[in-house]
Amino acid sequence: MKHPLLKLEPLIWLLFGQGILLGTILLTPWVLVVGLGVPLGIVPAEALSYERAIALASHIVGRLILLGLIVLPLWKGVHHMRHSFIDFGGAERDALVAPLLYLLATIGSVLALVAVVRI
Amino acid sequence: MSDGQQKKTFVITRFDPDRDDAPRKQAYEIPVHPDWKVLDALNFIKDEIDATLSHRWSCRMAVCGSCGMMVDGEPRLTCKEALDQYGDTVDVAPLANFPVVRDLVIEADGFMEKLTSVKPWIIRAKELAVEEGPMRQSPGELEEFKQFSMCINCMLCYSACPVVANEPEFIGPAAIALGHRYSLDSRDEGAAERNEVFRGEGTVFSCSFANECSEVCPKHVDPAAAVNQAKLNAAIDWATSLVLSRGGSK
Amino acid sequence: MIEVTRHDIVIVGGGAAGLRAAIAACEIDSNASIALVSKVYPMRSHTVSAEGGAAAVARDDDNFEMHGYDTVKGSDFLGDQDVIKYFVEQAPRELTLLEHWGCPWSRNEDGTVATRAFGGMSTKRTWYATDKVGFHMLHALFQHSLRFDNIVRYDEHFATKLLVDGGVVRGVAALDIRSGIVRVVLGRAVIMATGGAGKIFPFTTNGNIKTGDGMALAYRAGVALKDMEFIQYHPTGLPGTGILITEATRGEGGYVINSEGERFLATRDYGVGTKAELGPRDMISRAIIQEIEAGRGISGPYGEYVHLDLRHLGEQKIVARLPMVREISKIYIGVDPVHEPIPIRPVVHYMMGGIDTDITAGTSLPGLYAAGECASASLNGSNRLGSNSLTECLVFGASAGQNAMAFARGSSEGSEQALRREGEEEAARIVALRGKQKGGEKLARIRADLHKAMESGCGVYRSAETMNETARTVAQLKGRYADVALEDSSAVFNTELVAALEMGNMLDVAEAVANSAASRDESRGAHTRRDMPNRDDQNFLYHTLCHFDPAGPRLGKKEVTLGHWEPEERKY
Amino acid sequence: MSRNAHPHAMAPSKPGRTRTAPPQLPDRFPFGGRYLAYTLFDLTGILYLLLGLLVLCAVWSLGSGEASWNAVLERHRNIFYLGFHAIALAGLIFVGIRFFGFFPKAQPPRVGPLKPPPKGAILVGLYALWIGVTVCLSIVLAGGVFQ
Ligand SMILES: Cc1cc2nc3c(=O)[nH]c(=O)nc-3n(C[C@H](O)[C@H](O)[C@H](O)COP(=O)(O)OP(=O)(O)OC[C@H]3O[C@@H](n4cnc5c(N)ncnc54)[C@H](O)[C@@H]3O)c2cc1C
Ligand code: SF4
Ligand code: F3S
Ligand code: FES
Repeated sequence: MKHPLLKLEPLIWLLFGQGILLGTILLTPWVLVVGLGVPLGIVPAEALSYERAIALASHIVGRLILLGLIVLPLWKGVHHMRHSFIDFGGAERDALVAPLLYLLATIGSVLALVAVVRI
Repeated sequence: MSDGQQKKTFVITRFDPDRDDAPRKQAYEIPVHPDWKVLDALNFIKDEIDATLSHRWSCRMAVCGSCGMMVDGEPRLTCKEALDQYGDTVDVAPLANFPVVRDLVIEADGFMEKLTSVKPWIIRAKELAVEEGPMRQSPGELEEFKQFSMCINCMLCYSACPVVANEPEFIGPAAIALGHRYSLDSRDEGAAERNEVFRGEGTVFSCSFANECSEVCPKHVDPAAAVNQAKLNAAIDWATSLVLSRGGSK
Repeated sequence: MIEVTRHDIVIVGGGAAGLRAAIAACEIDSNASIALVSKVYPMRSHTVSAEGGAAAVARDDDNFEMHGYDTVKGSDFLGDQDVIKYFVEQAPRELTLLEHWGCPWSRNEDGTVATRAFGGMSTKRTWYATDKVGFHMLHALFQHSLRFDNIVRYDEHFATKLLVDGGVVRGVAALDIRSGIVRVVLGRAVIMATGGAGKIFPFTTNGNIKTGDGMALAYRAGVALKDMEFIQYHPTGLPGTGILITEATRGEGGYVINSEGERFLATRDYGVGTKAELGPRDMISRAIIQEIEAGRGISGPYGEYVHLDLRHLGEQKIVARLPMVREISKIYIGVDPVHEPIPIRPVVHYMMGGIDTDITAGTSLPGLYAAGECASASLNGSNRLGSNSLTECLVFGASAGQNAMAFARGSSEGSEQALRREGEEEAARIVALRGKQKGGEKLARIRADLHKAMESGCGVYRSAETMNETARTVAQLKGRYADVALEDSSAVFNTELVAALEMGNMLDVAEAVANSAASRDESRGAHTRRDMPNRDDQNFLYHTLCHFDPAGPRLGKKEVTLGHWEPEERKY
Repeated sequence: MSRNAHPHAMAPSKPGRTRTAPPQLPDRFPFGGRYLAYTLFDLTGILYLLLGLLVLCAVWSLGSGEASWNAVLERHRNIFYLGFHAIALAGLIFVGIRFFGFFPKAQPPRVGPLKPPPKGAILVGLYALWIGVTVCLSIVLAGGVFQ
């Protein structure tokens, strides 16, 4: 199904690719510490105290990493979901579903930008 | 040799558009020889038991690319696969992901169109004259595309690729590999033209890197590598054309 | 029901010769409509299986004179010398074109095209692309041909008859295998490029499609088949399957050894002199048979054989230069040539003979041209040198394309009505054959009996008795063929019907081979008689012509063009 | 029996000259044999989307003040969140291993005049980067440095 998104496919693919590559690399420590370490008490809770979190996150490097941590996985996520959708027989609906998924990722990306600026 | 008279049953998908509504299965029990390939069994059935069985083959040495079929559910060159690696019952069906013309014969015209669409020939701004003699190409330059020039067009990769199954426009592994092979050739100047094709209707970006194409390729072409390299090149080309068209718009 | 289409020229065959002809025609006139009829998709043509290389002068230490002399000597002086001169001069040009079209020739360090040694060639002049030369050449040609949209392909169309009107060829009738429809494909000239006929023999390097169709079509249309008695046995085929192990193995330095581990080509007198393994094919094949007959063969489940030993070349060289040989040996005979010698025995490989053509690729029938293995331009005489035939496909494919175009320009279209009627008759014949229940003969039986007859009468060594016996058997088989019963009446992709049509063609070709062989009372090149072991230039320095006649073939003679090289004893 | 593929899969642009049977998907698709790994790989898309959204939530909360940040930390102790992160970790490792294995061959032999490093080196580099970044960032996040 030919849709106007085709023109942007290279951009989407680049974001998606980085989502797998950099996204995986960045998410691993995040999940280890924020998702599992601290909640399970393996890592002392002070590590993520509000003050420390703000201090880390408001540094320019911190902001960039956080931006990557949100935007890249979003694109990897929606693009792969689109593939899965097609694999399970949804090719006919792709013209509808693909724009919705990419819209979701775009909104998420804009919000991410706002979120890291606003810290 | 044949005294041992080992037997195997071949469950073959049959379809005759003149008579059958839909494909059906037919079983043949035949004596097999230990040295046989799957194709030898099919030829035995055709010669001795059922002359109505239709399948394509020619070279019987894994180079003409005509004898691809699903053997026990995997796309295989039947002239290359030794029978003894299969059990007492062997299932033979036409290549998956292709319309079936008859029995084990699939529709190949669609593939031929895809192959043509990538402009698989040397493109040069100015054609060379014969008098100029052969171009120079170092062994290193040859190495860059050699692997992708080994494709025998057997289409096994198409019948393994989930994207081919679901997105009819997708150019597909072998054809993209072929286009990419020419773009990598030091004698060629047509990469930009082909990138245009790669970004078009059957876009290379449809490939979800299942890698199944490379898993089943009997010639180790590694089409998955080609397709994904082509993506990067097409993306870079797209990005630069974006910059250029903005910078250079008069 | 038939369908009629019109083109400027019609090419039958999508192998190296047919594709080269099509491209040549496009180069002359990019608006001309060129029909390319092929019974398989062009890249499946048997050119794909050629392994070793294509010959053309390329190095400084080589020249046309040397290539020409090697070829004429290889031919046992039965090659036409004007043709040979033309061929060697055109050869470098044709291989260069292929380079420009993307063929991935193997290279020297400095980027020039690499060449290797080949049997009967006095220097390294065989261009190669590892050991998949035919494959790379065919795909390069096919892919290059895709850029011309005026080539109209009729893929999986089986040509069954040449359509002649007013003494001029006007097209072909072709069965669309896919739909069962017969198409009348008209053109003002026709080129035959249908390849060889190895399938008339049981043990051959040839693929299933090499059934001599084009030869039979021309033969039945009244064109003579020339020098059909010369069947090339390649010394190194795998026992059982007949799959070829390329001569490049010997070009790269491989040894042929007997059961005692002896390099008999070097140690015994088989006429190859110091060339040893690099001698021509006919001599080496005979040497192997003699070794086996002397009890120095090795016996296996598929008969006696000798060994081809590559171990001393080392893994690196084998992988770099002969990857396909290694792959084939492993898959088809379970031997890794890096560690073990490969079992080999002589195998039917190539037809020196074919449709009688001249230096222009033209035939005696106006408008009909032929090139490639189905033609006999008398380049190869009684024995072809390895790596000359791929080049031959290009050189004479190109001239066939050019000359057919020129002919087409000056020719009229012929009466459509008459041609349509001919097409309808042909369609009726085919429909009657399809699924023809009446009859007491089985296709597979006829094939088996043909194979037996050809092997016994037209093998490496022949004698008057066996050849005459074979000729008689073939005549009988033609009678039995008329009584064949078929099972498959479906119109769609009826491969049994195709096989039956092919069988008819094979029988005609076999008839020409056996009868031509029986008429040559001497030994020359690939035609070796036990009862007449010597060459006889006095009486037999001529080409054999075989004409079709429903009552049985008529034989004739044609002068050999000499003039540059004097015939001499062929010793290396 | 296998499911039908897209009815137009591999069909020529002009309708075929005879009636054909529709294309079938390979029998094992989508969960059998090697396809399982592929299908799961694609399905990790959902994990990544959720992870991205969770990080977005967290960062947004961080910007909204201490209370909402602490609420985020509190929520993470919930068994569902913990379970999800455990699965996500497995997914990340699976994606990493599968994709990094493919990555080197997806690099063209040349982009203009630039040649990539040898495939082995790329692979080693990728794993070094992955482990390196994981260790360093984990230490930073866990308070090992920048106290
Ligand atoms: C195993 C092997 C290795 C070889 N190695 C070498 C080598 O190293 N060097 C060398 O010089 N030579 C080699 N040869 C010989 C050489 O490959 C052949 O002579 C040459 O390829 C013949 O090419 P062709 O174009 O004449 O025919 P082919 O390639 O055989 O093509 C014949 C074409 O005609 C078509 N056709 C046939 N009948 C019909 C019909 N009835 N209707 C429609 N179409 C039809 C077929 O579909 C096909 O497209 C080798 C041959 C073999 C078998
Ligand atoms: S890439 Fe491999 S599997 Fe695909 S068509 Fe070519 S040789 Fe066959
Ligand atoms: S299987 Fe298909 S999805 Fe891509 S990597 Fe190969 S083309
Ligand atoms: S018959 Fe040619 S590839 Fe199998």
